[in-house]
Amino acid sequence: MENLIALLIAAPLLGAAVLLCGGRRLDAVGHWIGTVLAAASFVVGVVLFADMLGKDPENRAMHQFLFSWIPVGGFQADVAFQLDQLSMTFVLLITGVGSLIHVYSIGYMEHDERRRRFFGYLNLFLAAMLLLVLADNYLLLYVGWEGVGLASYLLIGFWQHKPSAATAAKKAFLVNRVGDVGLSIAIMLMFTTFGTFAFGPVLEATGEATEGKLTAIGLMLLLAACGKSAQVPLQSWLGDAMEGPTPVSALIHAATMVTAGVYLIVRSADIFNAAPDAQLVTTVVGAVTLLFGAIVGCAKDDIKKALAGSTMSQIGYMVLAAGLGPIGYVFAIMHLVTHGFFKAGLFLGAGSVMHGMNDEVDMRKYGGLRTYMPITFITFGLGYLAIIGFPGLSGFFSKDKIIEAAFAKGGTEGWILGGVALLGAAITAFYMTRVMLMTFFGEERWRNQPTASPAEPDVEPAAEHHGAAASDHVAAATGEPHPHESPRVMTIPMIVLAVGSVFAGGFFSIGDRFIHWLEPVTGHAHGHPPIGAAAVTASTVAVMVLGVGLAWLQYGRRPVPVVAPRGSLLTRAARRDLYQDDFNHVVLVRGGEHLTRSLVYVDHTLVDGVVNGTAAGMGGLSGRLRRIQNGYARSYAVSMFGGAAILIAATLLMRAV
Amino acid sequence: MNPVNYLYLAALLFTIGATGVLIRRNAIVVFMCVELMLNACNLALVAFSRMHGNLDGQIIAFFTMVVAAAEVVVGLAIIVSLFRSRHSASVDDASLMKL
Amino acid sequence: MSFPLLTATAVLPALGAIATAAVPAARRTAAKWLALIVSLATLVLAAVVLVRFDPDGDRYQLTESHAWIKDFGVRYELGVDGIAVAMIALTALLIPFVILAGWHDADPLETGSKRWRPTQGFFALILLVEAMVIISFEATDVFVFYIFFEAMLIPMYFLIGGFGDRAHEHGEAAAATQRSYAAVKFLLYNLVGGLIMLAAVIGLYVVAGNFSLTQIAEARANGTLDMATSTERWLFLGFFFAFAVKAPLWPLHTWLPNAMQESTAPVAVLITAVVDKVGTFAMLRFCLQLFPEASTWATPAILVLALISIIYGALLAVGQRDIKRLVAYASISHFGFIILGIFAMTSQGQSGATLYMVNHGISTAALMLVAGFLISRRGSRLIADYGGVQKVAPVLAGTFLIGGLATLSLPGLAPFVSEFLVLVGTFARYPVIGIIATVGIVLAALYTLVLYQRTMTGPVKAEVEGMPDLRVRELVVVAPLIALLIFLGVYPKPVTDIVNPAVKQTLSDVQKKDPQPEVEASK
Amino acid sequence: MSASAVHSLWTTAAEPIDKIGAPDIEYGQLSPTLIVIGAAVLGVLVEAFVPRKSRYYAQVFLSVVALAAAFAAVIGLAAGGYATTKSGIVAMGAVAVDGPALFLQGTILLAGILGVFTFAERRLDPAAHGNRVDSFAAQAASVPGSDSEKAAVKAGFTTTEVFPLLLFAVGGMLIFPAANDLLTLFIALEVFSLPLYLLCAVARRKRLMSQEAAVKYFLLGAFASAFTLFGIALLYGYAGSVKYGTIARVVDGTVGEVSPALAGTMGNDALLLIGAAMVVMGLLFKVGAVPFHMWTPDVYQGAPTPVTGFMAAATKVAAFGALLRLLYVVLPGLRWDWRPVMWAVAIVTMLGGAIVAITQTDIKRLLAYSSIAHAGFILAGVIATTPDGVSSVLFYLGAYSFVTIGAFAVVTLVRDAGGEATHLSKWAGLGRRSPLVAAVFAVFLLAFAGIPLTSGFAGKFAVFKAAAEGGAGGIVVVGVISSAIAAFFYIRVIVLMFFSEPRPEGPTVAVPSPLTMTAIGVGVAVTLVLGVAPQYFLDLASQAGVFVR
Repeated sequence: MENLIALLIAAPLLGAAVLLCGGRRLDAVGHWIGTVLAAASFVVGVVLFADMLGKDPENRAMHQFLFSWIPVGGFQADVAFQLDQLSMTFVLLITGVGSLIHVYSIGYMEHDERRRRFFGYLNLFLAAMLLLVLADNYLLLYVGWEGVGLASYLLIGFWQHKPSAATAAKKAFLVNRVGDVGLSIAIMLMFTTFGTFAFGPVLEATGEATEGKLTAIGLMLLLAACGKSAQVPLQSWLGDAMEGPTPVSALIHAATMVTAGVYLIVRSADIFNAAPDAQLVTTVVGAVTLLFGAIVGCAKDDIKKALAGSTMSQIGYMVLAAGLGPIGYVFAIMHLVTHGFFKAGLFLGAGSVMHGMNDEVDMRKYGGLRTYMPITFITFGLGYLAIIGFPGLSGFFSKDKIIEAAFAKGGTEGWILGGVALLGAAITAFYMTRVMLMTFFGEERWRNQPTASPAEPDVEPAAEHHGAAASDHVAAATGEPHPHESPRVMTIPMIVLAVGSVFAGGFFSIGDRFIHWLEPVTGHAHGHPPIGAAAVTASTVAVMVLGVGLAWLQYGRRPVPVVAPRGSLLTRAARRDLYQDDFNHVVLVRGGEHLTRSLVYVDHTLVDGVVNGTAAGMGGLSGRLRRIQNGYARSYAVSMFGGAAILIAATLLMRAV
Repeated sequence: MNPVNYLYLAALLFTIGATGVLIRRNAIVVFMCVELMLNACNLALVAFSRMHGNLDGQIIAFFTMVVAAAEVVVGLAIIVSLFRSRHSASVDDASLMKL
Repeated sequence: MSFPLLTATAVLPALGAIATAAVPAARRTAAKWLALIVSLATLVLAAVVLVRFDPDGDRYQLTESHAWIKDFGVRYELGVDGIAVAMIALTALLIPFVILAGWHDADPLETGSKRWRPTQGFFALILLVEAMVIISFEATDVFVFYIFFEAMLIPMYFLIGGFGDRAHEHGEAAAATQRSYAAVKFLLYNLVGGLIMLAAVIGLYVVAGNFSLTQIAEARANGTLDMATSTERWLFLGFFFAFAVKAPLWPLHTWLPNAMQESTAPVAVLITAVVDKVGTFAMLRFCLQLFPEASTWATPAILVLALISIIYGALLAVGQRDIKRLVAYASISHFGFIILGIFAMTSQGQSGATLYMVNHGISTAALMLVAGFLISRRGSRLIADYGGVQKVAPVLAGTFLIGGLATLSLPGLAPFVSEFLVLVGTFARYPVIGIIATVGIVLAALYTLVLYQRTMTGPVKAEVEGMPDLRVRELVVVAPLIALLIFLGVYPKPVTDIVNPAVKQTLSDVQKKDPQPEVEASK
Repeated sequence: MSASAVHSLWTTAAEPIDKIGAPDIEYGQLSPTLIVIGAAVLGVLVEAFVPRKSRYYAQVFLSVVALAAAFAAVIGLAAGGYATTKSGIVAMGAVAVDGPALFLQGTILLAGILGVFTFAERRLDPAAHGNRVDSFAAQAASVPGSDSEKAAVKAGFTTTEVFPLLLFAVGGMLIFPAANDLLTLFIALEVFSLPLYLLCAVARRKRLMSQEAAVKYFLLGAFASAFTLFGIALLYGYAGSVKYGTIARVVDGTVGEVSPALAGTMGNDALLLIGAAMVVMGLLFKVGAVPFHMWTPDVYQGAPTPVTGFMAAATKVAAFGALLRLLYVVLPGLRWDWRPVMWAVAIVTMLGGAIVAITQTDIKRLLAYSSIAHAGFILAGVIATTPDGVSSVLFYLGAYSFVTIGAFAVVTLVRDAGGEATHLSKWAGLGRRSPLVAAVFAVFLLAFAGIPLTSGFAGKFAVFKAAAEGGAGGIVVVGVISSAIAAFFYIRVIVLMFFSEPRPEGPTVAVPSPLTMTAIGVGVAVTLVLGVAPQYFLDLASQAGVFVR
């Protein structure tokens, strides 16, 4: 049975290879090949899942050894897979959501002449992501880790002719590279500490290592997680990543890849358990990010960026949970899964809206669309309810559990973290309601609003801060849009996801199914919040209502101005991602430019100058010495005479001394 | 009389000749100075031969004269041809090639 | 007396060079094909060497030994260990691609007499370089090595100075002057290095009385030959200097950017991917074996220099406006990694370094050759002159991207394996240096992606419009390289298996053991 | 000393006629020299009696045959063991026949043959009035551009005297390294110098420069030989003898019976040191060591190129031979005095030659300076004062002389309207015009630069190795540095030939007769053979490395 594991990865990998090397002749069928292979992988996943359920919880983990990868001395890296409950959870999420989004993309990318390549990239992503979650050692995980990074790079920059897209792609890759440094250092530390970096041995041996080492490893892993999961301080890339086609945003930058960081932390549970400091830092990062993302989400008018902010924030919850240790791991993953459903759904919804609105992304130019695209409205609405944690929907369960766990952490930490989590919940409710209202309710602000020209991805308008070029596009656009519902191939995945986002949470929580399912891998400890679970739940609901209410006051009651008002200081800050990019630009980009420029100068004048200088000096010396050769025989005789004198003197001197 | 004095004389003559070579411009004169140096050598040789009481030195002196004669032949030939083509026997004029 | 396989591997291309040079001026294409066939035959021979080599056998195999110059204590001694085999294989493998890629680079200009045969010369020189490189990988006699180490400068010099990119922003005349400047710079740098090494070689002879690597190393090991510490250090420095120039190690690197910038892409590949490897290879084989103590003595300084090379090269690569210069500085950074790995004195480090030599050869070849195709289309090396190429020439852009990803050592591609091994190997002994070096991978991503973004993405530049995509010949050049990159990235075991024993030997020469992991150490 | 004593001296000298024992001369062992000198005399007669038309052929034939025969004689002697076991001192102690002598004589003779070939080349210049012309003036005596010269050209005169002159020079050179007493040394010096002075003066083109070169060479040469002679005198005064062996014994203090006079002079080291210094100086002048080198560039440039080639090669060989013998046979006892001084000379020579050469613009001057630098390298070997030192120097000289002749022979081929185009700028793009010639010249340059697989490298390695073993590591380092500097200008020429665009009005490359071709061909062949497989010749050199006392 475990021999099937490789098949999980092989299918999409094959797809990628075929589609990318196949050339134009596959343009007609490319998208089908991609989708089928993704689905195939899903099927395999389901089969393995069924098989796994058959076994008793303790020995459900499967292992498949393919071949020895890098054997050098004590450094033994294998290509081997490990499929336990944790991996299985991800496999199903990835392949499932992945397949849905493949289907959706068939419709969404219909008019793009490079659709084949798009599906190739998607398959590549699936393969890499599966490798990431199936690897049985950190080095192989690293391969998947960078692999998804590459896929994300390719997909964000899919419309490469748009400078903004190319830049965003590059930015994403670079920021992730910073995280990767963390991962590679972590692996090196493991190697020098344990002599191996395979999950099993490392996690067993944690007891023998010093806490200092473990803390270091933990922090390095956290750094990696921050990069991949867009956590502060490495979150800056996610917003720009929305330059990519919407399905990409849904799959990679909402449902799966960005959650890899959480996977990494949970996977390394034992290390973190043994390194409290690392855990603390993790929780802090999570808390900060969930506020950061939420605040940013409140201010964005670009629907995708708003959702991106929310993604950031939700992952913040997961990281927070993961940082809480055994009391949080399970809920982190659970929230991850539910989030995978509803956030993917929301993005697909957003995509569908844009599809109907000539790829307009500015919510201020939406409004009252519920009548025009009912299915989108309903699915999106369900996703919305899920994410704000409307009782009974999946988001409610998962998020509530996390907040509980945060309080359960105990001590002031517990209070602070819990408080932050609650606040986050409120803000979430606020900005999601805002999105909802601005998009589907209120007056139809898109009337006699020239927006972007028909669904030509080439001219997909760049987000507002991309300035002149984008506004030209808008100006050049033709007439007002004619909102319409998307084709079935797009709506069906949305419906499926909506269903998921409604019931998943309940399904997992009833009888603590999910806890029992993951416990053997991650371990679980029941957290007891100081104020009691019920109270927490109550307050969660309360703040949610509060948030919704505020949002309605702001955007529901009075009309939304088409042109964004200047807004408060905070708003403006939030629009500019709390100036984080500006900081990067000034400090890193500018500084780097200066550094390189000065180094180029140094290399040319100093390092090279010394050499050329020596040569020039030689020439000069030669030129001067030449003068002695003045052509007069008598001066030659003088030099001979002098020479003879010196010779004699020297000889005599030698004898004297 | 102490034969060493002859050596001093020889050294003196040699130096005079060398100085002449260094300071005189006319090729012929320069050449004559060289001859002077050779003869200084002869004097030294003869003196030494006298001191050591063997004939080698004097024999060398004869050879030197022959050599000097040969040098005169060659030297004059060259100098004269130079003079004819330049109408000047100054060694300083002959400085086409330098540096 | 068995068939002198190693000699044959080196002599074949040499003869091929002579034959190619002899082809009459009119029969240019014939010369090209001849050169290509010879290089392929050499590849076959190299493959035979690879097969005949037994990783678990003696240290040096397929040895040959004949008297050569008795008075200098020189014997014609050849022999290969795992490292050498890998390098020979790399060389023999790359040359056909170099030749194929340079197919039209040396078609004669109008000037010159009927007897002027640049094309024949070009390919003959390439083969000559191959011959000399191969034999210097094979030589186990210091003198023999030195001779070819020096002699290979001459053909390289003519290749750099004699053949450059046709189009040049300042016209052909300026190109010629810059070319000869680059060529002279290349030659002088390396000649100075070589001459200083010559002094050391002579010194070695005075101390040891012969040049046989095996004999000297043995005598060093069993103490029959003991050098004064100072002597050993001076000799070591003499050798190392030459290799550091060739490698090139900061601050002796400035010849490389000029050389690579001015020469045609295939020649540039020849420089970094093949010739420079002799330098790093020689560090492993000669510096460490002949002067173990001195090597350990110098290690800290060398590591720092290597570290500087890594960061410095990468930063400068970021700052370049010229595609080829950028690749050159990237190479400097990579050579930093190689040297770091060699002097980390761990099995991971040195195996990684060896692997790195191979992988860097292949990846640079891929990137540089594609860049060459690009440049030959637009006739400019300036990054600013490109833009949106992926729109008009997707395949070219794709291969270029893969080459770039290999350069930034993306996992799954060959360079990742070696780079990570080097880093781990370094980290195991010198954690701080290892960590700083890791920063290099971010910078690598930076310069590669910036290069790709500026040239390939964005709106299509007017001059780029209608740029043809890769032709068949060009695809034939690139595709195998990329395939190899992927294969060695997924399954490098064949190479490591050959290299590891040799590395173990080298480590035992310098009396170093891999540091124990703490957990076991604590037990 | 009293008059009677002097008288007794005379009377002892004058014995009855019948008692004079005729000196016994080993004609066999002197045969090389005798053949050449004899041929030279014959050559003079040829000038006198053979009709002008056939003189050229007669002279060329005579010279080649003579030199070849002499070479054969040398080989015969060497084969006969006179280089090793039977080596000895002949002609009443005047001449030593031993390994170094024979090796160098062989080298000189080969150089001489090639020299004759280049002298005899008549295809380079366009024929004047239907008469083939060579590089020498139609009538050296007549003023350049004068009617008499025009007449001479019209009449098809040629200066065939150059061949006997060359033979005389070779004869002198053969004796020079073999001379075993100071008198012979001096005579040999003059015998090969005087013809060279003349040969320098007889260029067909650029006669003024040629004559100037001759004058400078002559005056400075005479000046130098005066110094040598005075040095000889002092040494004689010190040791009371001019025989190398005796002087050496006196220096070591191992002389047999010591006459009171000798005892007196022996005590006076000043005589010895000054004398030695002055003799050595004369030899350093001939090898062109700094600071006695200044004649070299001018003479090399001014002299007819074939002469320059021959001179550059053969003179160095002969002079270094003599220097070696002097230092190793006569003055080994003084080693500790002269070694440091020679160190200094070697260093300044290497560096000076290399540095000044960088900025040269005339190919002949360039080669002149390079020859100075090479003199420095060879001195490094001389300093070693080991048998290896001797053999390395011998090998270097052998290798160097062929490269030099070949290089200058190539220079004769590159011509424009004004004769040879020696200005570097005219060599631009030569590689495009005539790749073969350029390639050949490049080979020579690389050999000069000491690139491996050329004879230059083998030689350089040999001398440096010897020096290092002799404990002169410092010299090796300096030598290495200066060869790096030197490499720069050799490369400059290569760059010029191959990488610069040819000038439209650039020079043409004359197609030479087989004579020059042979000279060049042999040069290339030797350069490569000695580079790739030097062992045989190294053996030869090391066998020949022992001086007879």
